Amino acid sequence: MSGQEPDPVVRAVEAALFAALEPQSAEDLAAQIGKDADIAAALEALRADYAGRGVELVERGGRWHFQTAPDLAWLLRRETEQTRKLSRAATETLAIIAYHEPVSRAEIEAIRGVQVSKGTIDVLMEEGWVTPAGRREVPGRPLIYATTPGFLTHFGLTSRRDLPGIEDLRAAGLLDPVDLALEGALATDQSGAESGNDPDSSSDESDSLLENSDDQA
Amino acid sequence: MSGQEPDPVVRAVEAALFAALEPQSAEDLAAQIGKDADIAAALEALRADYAGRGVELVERGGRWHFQTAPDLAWLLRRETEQTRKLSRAATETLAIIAYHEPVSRAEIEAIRGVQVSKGTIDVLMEEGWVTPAGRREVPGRPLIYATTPGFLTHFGLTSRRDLPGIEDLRAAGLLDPVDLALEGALATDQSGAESGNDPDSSSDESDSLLENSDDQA
Amino acid sequence: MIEGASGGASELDSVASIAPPDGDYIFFREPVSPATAAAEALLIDVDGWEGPLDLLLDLARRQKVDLRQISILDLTNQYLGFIESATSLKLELAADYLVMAAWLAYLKSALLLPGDPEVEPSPEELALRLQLRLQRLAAMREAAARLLSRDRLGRDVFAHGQGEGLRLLTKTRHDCSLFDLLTAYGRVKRRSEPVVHMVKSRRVMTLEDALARLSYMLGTALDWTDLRSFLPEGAPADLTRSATASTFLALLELARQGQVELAQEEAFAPLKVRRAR
Repeated sequence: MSGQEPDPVVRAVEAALFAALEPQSAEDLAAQIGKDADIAAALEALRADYAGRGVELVERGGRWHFQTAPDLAWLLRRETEQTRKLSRAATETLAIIAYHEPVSRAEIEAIRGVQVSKGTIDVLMEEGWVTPAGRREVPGRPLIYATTPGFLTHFGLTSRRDLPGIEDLRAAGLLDPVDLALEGALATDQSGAESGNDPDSSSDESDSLLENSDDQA
Repeated sequence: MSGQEPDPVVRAVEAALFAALEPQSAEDLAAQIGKDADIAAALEALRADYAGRGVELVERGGRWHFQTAPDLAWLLRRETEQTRKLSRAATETLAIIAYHEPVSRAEIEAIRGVQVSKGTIDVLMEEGWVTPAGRREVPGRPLIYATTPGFLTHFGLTSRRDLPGIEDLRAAGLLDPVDLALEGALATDQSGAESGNDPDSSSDESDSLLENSDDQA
Repeated sequence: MIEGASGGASELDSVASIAPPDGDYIFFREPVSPATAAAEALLIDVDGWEGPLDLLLDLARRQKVDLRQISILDLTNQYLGFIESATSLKLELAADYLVMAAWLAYLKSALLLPGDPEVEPSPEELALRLQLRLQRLAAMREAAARLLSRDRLGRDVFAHGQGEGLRLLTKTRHDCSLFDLLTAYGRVKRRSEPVVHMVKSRRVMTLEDALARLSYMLGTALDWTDLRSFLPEGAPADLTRSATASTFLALLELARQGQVELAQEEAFAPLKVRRAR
């Protein structure tokens, strides 16, 4: 640490975050330390202080906590406290909720092509990663789900914008519903659609579908 | 923290101690990090690093752990104050105690005409306005309550004799039944009839309240 | 169909022996050992797929091209081949696999036959829809894999093991002014004070007065007369009410004595009276 006397607010924030059992927002810290303290500046100072050390200060969805440096995982991985292995269904469901949120169960099922059992979403809620987020105002008013701050904390995401590849997926239209994508594809391929309907080229690499999709790409 | 690149062993010890569920001895750390690592030197370096910060590295009986700097202990148990209006039930109870003290809860209930919960009196005692003042020597020996000097201070009274008498309250309109107010205004002879009938008018100032209410009861 | 099936199987055989791409390991079936007959391996692993779409995606991956360039016809052939071989082995397939097979068989024939512009939706649109669904499923699979491989709290990075916990205790102070106190006392007193009801004296007409008055007035009323015309004129409302009651009682008394006759045409109609003849 630096030789000079640490700032009182920095010390207080450091102590509060070390002692806290849960990640704390700047508001939480202000309630604890004092409304007038410059919490934001203290957090930035601490983040810089700890950068490169064995312990780091990280922000996850507006909440801050100290955690060990990722490159030391080999040292600390605990055999006894294994994180529960998620089923494939749960993993995919979590990804769909995270990338599409908020989504209803029916929308998850449309993407996965199979039914999503109640238990799958329950597991994700039990882990504290997913929560009901109201109802979709369509017939039947289905429940919709979204991720929680705990999800961001667990997966080390500063915000949902940090989700791996989310920008590329959005740009490629892969987060749009099939109907919407289909509409777009058909609109652009109006002219070429007829010519592609050649039965002989079907076994060929360059069949009609291929051409159509090339046009879209 | 210091600008230079932290030593790998120091980082490892820092992370291990931070993540550990209980204080660790140098031997524990060596088993985790490596026999050849200079754990003792790393611990000393860390202790120096953290000195004066919000978190300290301390040794207790050969075991090491991070803890909040002692001068910041207040942070971990922070009290904040919030002001709330005293409930109607509590206000009435306090008024009855003030005018009739010492009174038992049963007597308060008899005057209020409504039950008085234990919590209501607790609130008044917590605020330091009311205190138990012995027991009434009747069957059941109920606890009796009286006001405190703190009560007088809070309400700006020199003594209980400063409490307005019932005539003052009537003059201030505080005894006028709300639902009869209109009728009173319409009937011109109302006030004359009442004043003639008023048994209180002859009694003396401040203690009259007590006596009158006893008479009426 | 049989040929298509064997063709699909041989392709599967070659692809099944290669290792899955990095990171996708947990999502896709374990690679089948090259020694195992491909068709059999697929059947053994049928539980490894979560429905027809999942199987289709797995087959599509084996084409080793970008999903946007996938040949839906080839994919259809592979899928139908798989179903065919499963049937020949007398294995029971879940209904949704068979439904997908029927749908793909229809799609295949539609794609191969000259297009009928009247048919909506066109086979191309159906094929494109399938392709878009496969792309979306694949994208979410990959996203899930990338998500799970991040540094996860409690697995790769760790929070403070001995956090003491923060406790923010909120103490409530109660506020009450002297005015509040006195108002409250006034409220209690009002509630508990015995209420005295004062009945003011009112002018009344006694039954005796009414009898005397009526006996005198009936001397002039030879024909049917409304009861109300016997009431004192211009009297205040309370006296009128009292007089009405008394006069009515007096009339009943006189009728009992046989001095008067009473008549009323219907309920609440005016009460008529005349001297008895």
